[in-house]
Amino acid sequence: MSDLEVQAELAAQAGQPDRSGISGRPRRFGVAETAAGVLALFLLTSAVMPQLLAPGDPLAIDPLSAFAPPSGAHGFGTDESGRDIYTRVVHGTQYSLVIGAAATAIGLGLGIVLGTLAGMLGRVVDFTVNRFLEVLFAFPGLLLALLFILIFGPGVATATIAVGLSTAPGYARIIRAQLISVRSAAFVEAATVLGRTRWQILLRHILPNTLAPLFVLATLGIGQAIVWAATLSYLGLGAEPPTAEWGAMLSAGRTYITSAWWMSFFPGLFIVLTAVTATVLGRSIDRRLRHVSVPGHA
Amino acid sequence: MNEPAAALSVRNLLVGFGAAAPVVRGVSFDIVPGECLAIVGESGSGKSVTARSLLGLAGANARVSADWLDLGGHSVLGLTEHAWQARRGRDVGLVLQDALVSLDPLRPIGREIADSLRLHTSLGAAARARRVLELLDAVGLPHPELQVQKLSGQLSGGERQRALIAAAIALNPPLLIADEPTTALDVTVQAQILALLEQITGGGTAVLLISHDLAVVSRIAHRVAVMHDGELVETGRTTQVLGSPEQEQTRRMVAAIPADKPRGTRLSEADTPNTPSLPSTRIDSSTEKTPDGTIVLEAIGLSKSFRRPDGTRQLAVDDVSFALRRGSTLGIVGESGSGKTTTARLLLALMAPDRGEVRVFGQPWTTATEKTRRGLRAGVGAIYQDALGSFDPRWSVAEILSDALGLGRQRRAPQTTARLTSLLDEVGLAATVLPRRPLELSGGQRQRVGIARALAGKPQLLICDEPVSSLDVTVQAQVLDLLDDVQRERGLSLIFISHDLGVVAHVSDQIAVMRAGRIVELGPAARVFAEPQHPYSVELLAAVPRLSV
Amino acid sequence: MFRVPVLQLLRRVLTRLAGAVFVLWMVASVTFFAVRLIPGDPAQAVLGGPGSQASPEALAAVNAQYGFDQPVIRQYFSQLGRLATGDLGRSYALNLDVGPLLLSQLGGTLLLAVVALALAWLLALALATWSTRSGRIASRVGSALEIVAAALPHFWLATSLIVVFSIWLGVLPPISTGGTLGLVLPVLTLAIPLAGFLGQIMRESLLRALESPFVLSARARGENERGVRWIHALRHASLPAISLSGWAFGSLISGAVVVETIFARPGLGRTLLNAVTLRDVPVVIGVVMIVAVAYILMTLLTDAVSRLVDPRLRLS
Amino acid sequence: MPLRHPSRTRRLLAATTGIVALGLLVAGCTPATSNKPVGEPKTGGTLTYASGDAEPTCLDPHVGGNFPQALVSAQYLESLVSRDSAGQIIPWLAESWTPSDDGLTWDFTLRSDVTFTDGTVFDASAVQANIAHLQDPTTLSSTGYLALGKVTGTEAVSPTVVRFTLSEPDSALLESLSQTWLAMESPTALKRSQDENCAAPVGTGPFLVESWVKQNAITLVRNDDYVSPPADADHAGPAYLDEVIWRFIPDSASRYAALQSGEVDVIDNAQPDTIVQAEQSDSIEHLDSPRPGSSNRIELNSGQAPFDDVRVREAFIHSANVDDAVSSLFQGTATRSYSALSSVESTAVSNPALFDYDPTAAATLLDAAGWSETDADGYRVKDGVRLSVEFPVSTNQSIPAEQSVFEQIQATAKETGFEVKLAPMDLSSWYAALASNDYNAVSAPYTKVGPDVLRILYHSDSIVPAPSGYFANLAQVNDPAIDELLTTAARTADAAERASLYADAQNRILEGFYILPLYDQQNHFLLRSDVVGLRTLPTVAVPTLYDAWLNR
Repeated sequence: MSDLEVQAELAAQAGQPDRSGISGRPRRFGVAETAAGVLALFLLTSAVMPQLLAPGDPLAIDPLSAFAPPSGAHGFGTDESGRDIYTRVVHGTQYSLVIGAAATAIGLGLGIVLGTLAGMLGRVVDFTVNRFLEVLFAFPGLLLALLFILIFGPGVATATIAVGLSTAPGYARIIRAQLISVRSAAFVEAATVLGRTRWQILLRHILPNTLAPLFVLATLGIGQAIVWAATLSYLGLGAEPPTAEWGAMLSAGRTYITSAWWMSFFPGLFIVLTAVTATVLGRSIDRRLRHVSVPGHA
Repeated sequence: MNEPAAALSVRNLLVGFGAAAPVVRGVSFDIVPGECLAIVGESGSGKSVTARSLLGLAGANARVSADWLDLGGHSVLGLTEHAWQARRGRDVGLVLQDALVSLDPLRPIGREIADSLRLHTSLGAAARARRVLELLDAVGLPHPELQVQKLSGQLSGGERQRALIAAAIALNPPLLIADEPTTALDVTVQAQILALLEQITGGGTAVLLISHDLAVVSRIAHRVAVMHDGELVETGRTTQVLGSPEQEQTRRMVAAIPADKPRGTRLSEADTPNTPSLPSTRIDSSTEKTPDGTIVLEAIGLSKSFRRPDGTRQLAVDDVSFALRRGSTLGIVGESGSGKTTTARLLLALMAPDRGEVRVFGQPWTTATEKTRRGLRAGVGAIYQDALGSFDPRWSVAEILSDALGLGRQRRAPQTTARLTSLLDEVGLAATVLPRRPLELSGGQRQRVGIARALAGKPQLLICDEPVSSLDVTVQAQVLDLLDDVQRERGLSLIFISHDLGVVAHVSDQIAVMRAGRIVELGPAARVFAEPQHPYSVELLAAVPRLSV
Repeated sequence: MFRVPVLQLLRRVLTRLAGAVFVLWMVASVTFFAVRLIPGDPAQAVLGGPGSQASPEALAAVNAQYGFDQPVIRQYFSQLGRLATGDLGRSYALNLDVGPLLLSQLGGTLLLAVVALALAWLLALALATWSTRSGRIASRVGSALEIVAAALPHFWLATSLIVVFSIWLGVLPPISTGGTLGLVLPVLTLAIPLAGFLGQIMRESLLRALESPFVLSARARGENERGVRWIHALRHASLPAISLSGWAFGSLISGAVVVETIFARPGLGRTLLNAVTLRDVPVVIGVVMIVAVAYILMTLLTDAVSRLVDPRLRLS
Repeated sequence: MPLRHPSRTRRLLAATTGIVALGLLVAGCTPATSNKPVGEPKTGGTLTYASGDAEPTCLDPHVGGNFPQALVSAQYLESLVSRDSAGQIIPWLAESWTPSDDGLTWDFTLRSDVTFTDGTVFDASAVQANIAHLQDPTTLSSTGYLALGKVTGTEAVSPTVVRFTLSEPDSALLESLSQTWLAMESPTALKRSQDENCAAPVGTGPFLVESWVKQNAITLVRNDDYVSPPADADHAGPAYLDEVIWRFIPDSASRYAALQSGEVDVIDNAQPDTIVQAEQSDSIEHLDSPRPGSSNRIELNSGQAPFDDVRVREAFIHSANVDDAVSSLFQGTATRSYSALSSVESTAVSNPALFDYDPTAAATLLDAAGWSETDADGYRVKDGVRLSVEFPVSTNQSIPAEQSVFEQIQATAKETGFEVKLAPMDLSSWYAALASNDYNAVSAPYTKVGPDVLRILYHSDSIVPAPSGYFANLAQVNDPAIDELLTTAARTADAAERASLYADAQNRILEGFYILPLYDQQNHFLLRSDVVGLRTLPTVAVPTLYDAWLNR
């Protein structure tokens, strides 16, 4: 199992009908979901219209007010060049979200290709792809990413691709398992009995039922991708200052950790909040997708 | 009936969860030692909640109250969890349905059985081990010394259930509560377990039997209490309740039992809310049915084997041959592992036989390519045990049915709606289910949608694999009636596969009895049911749940 | 009862072994050809990188010594041959044989990973047990803790721990140079996020087990809460977490890269990161191979533990 | 090659790619001693030193020759001569030296009472063996090899007198020999394989290498037979400390935290904010010892557009607000420099007037140079080309504060219309960018004792790349007058004349606006207050633990 598979498994469990069997009603929005929703709204606004939340220039320096602790004027304090950290964190959202989304898209895309190959094209391909995945799994995530960066050089683009690559085997395995379980589902046989062709079955039953859960998976994956990408930035292999990317801000701030904790605290906080938001929302969406409304009684 | 010696005495039991309305209301009964009382009810009637409340296991958020609740003469109302722990296993034992999950699958059964001894006695390990062997012997498990180390997964269903009973009676509790103890079992095994429970009752233990199946409990219960919607609607001696039921619910349940009812007899009452349009005039039309002798489906020497995990091959279907004539029903009956489901899949050409072939409407079927077969598929419908699983979970009823009608998934066109409504009408469903997904339907509704889907292509042949096995008995009755109706209306030929000889006998013209992949007996239903030839058929017949009144 | 015929056992062992060798071979091959794509002249890397003022003669000498002038396919096979005999080659940058170098680094990383894994298990178990028995609020709190823990980036957590425990409280050393005390913060850094993951899956499966019929049966026999948990439920709850431990180990190795660097702790992770920035190809391949071997062994181990905990696996 | 190996926290690892330095001549110095001894020195104890530099791959500084090697090897190796804090060359293993009149032979008289820690006697043949080792191509020496460029041979005149023969006069010879990269090692030990010698070089120093656990620590123990401190040492006889543990903690925050918690006693590469904190703390002392050689400065590539135009170079210099950047980022720990040379070099020429922040003047200059148009983004344009400055930044060599200085320069230069494109990159990519001439500005400080560093950095010969593609004259100064001044100075023995030649050369460099000086090469140490007597050697500014003792 990979962390993705854990996430998928947990989402699936959370999506199952209430185990107590007493209340089959899907819960209304809980505290966590509401909070996650508000945060997601904030993050999306930050990414799309950062000026709305933080009208300043994230790159504007002001050497005379460098290292200012959080205050009324600078809610999150300022950095070594007097840049406003709140402004930078808000403007940095787009980088982190784009990196997270792009990495997830790459991982998911590769995963879909590999998983579909393995799940659809018969035993030989399945065997080959499986062995290939096994090999990829022998490289723990960061190792694969480091190797990739070693070859193609550091930078935002390579870091994004590297994170995508290292998550691909996890996605591939989930997709393959999902495909195989859907392929042998009773409703697929029922479609055969109704005289549907292979292609009709593939397009109308197997693919929709395999790919729909991926939306949830992608939401969950974005959180982890952001954490990984930030780690690479932190190691100096991703985004570079003065870009307001959170990982880069955090690593820049770490230098001053003993004198200016706010420089690394707030970017880190946003990384964690984003990842948590993604997890909570992913599970919530999943639950809602499964529970269209109250299941009836037998 | 408030005898002083009652093993269990309950007055006005009320159980609720959270703030919701109580799910068990005003339940009162007593059981004396050596007596077997059965509480019978359908799913959701509150019978299991009642059973668990009697052990203090209704759950943390349960509200339990009663005028009194005496176990062995002592009140157990408001006992602390700690005090309950001392009583459970010692004063009362519990046997649950399906021992595969009711015994810890990770522990040897010997350990599970010894647990009660460990918790409530000061016996040493050796003494406990001896007692476990005695218990296994007492519940009729052969070679106890070989069995104690086995996991529940290594035992057969019957062996497991015996082990579970052994665990429950380890300390000879005066009261044994058995909650659906035979439900997942084959009929022959079911009969054995019932015999065991009867024997335990004979030994002076009070047994509270919980079941959905009147026929099952009628064999051993001295008294029956019928539960409906959280209340006991009728209580009395078994013969009396089943022989001359006074209440509506009881009557309906008794009527729904298919065994010994002639072909074509209605099992359900026509005015059930789900079947508003069923014309009752068809009840006595059975004699009009005239099979014309054309063979619509023929199995010729079918064989199919599978690889076992250890590499050897298991013959699942072994040289099976039969023929189905137009307008008739062939019932295939067998216990689990007899190969009946594999046969169904072969008949549907979902897998290819190793040897032999299936011909449909006189044309090659299993030997044809899927492409040529596809042309014939419309004539062959199928109904599955797991109706829910046979629907794409993303599709609504409207989508499922319009797809089956070959109209694609568009739902808006008026003529589509008209055809859907008439199709639903035929299976006794209202058009209100159209926008819903299968997950939102009840079990009976799902199976009706399944039948509607099978009928959509105007088939001449229906293959039904355990179509009613997971349904409550009254719902089962409705579905069986429905199948009977559509067969008549459309002149369908049916293959009806079930583990329940009673059901099969009720619906079939011909019966094939399968065992270990082979057909051991094949003949007209009436004859097989009346004078079975093969010893296995005799055994099956003997085990069929019927009302023994 | 669970005796498996010797031949069958042998067959299984051989299959696993063949699988392991295949994976290692592929890992070596992928890495070998991947590093061919690395821009730059390996001979210059040997001589100290592009900043050095290596003479053409020295470059030629190095090319001959390391075989860089051979055809790629020949280098590939000689590399495989060396790997097969356990020879991981010589580091370009460190001027050392890779095998002994990595062997000396392996212990520290393994200790870190194993202790972190054990602690993560303990934390997850404690949290799962507490939050499933102390009511609705506890369950919510437990779940929230787990989700947040799983989202914590190692580097941020490490920094925060140093600030709190070394700088503010001054109770734990911020570097890890061998003492037991120095192991505390690195282990916590690795264990907390992992405990979040393990805890989530353990809690779910614990709840599932607690609601299963066999637990009801056990309660009906008079089993107390402790017995229900320790004899029945936790064993079931630990199964998915055990099979997750193979992945967990891999993620710990990833985490070790960050943690060893921050806590100045000798180990494979720090060596790897150094080697990557120095483009020290033999060391990178060496680390990759060792991690692959460790991963395979860990997978075998988790399989074995799973079979130990779940006797059903021994039957099939 | 640049010698800076600061620990970039964010880079976490300072790479050690082959590095070089050389130097000559005498220069003035500021004293650098930790604190006044309190009471009688105590013998004993273990001192733990935490370096932010990358761990050396070889403890023998003859091999390669970079600053991390110098830091540690100064504890167990000693040179023929040293330099005092006034910049005068003083005796060490050599008691005295005499150059011939033509400057082509030098006789060094050696101490006769010194033995290496393996028992080998230190004598003329030992010196010969060391010179031969440095000049042997298979040693792969860079720094030492270049420093001995003019030495053609050695001769043992007597066991205690060794003669160096030169191809031409070398006014930097003594400064070169004072550097730790040219320290003396036991000839017996040098005969071992390079692997063995790298693991434990044998010298005459106050400590000897006991063990080296790779990626963890080097353990040094006291040399009880030690007799040869340099002339400016505080005491005679063996060192006070029993043992020194030499660790590598690349992460600056961890390093400082380790010092705060007392896990370590001394750290190097201290970051500005921690220095400020330390100065307010009673338990931690600060030791500032700028490195010799060049100052830290931005070099403007005069070899290609737009900086081939002196007006554009001058405009850039006036457009950059360096003072504010340095004061905010270094918080008073670094002093602004206006010189090509380090302030420890007495020959350094400083000219603040040339480097003031004056955007108006910069704008006028750009207009005059033809960059009069402005595009939508506010950048200057000429013939449709934007006024862009490619500025590759080595993340290994520039500490975070310095990178922030560049960012602030980027921001202020933008106001005048320069588009500064900062490109942080790892060392390999950085070298590659320089080698392929893909830069307009770069910062590449160079450590070497004495002003001869100017010849390496600004002589047109240095534009010719080495086989690896690297060249030291990154400003691509190609001025025959400067070439002439530097060549002559290198051959001039007379100190005053030499100094005046170097002053002329520096003035031409500064006035040509080839460089934008920032500050000295920062070299800050922080130590626990109970570490007494620690000082840096005034040669290459590495600490020596010989006089250090623990007041606890």
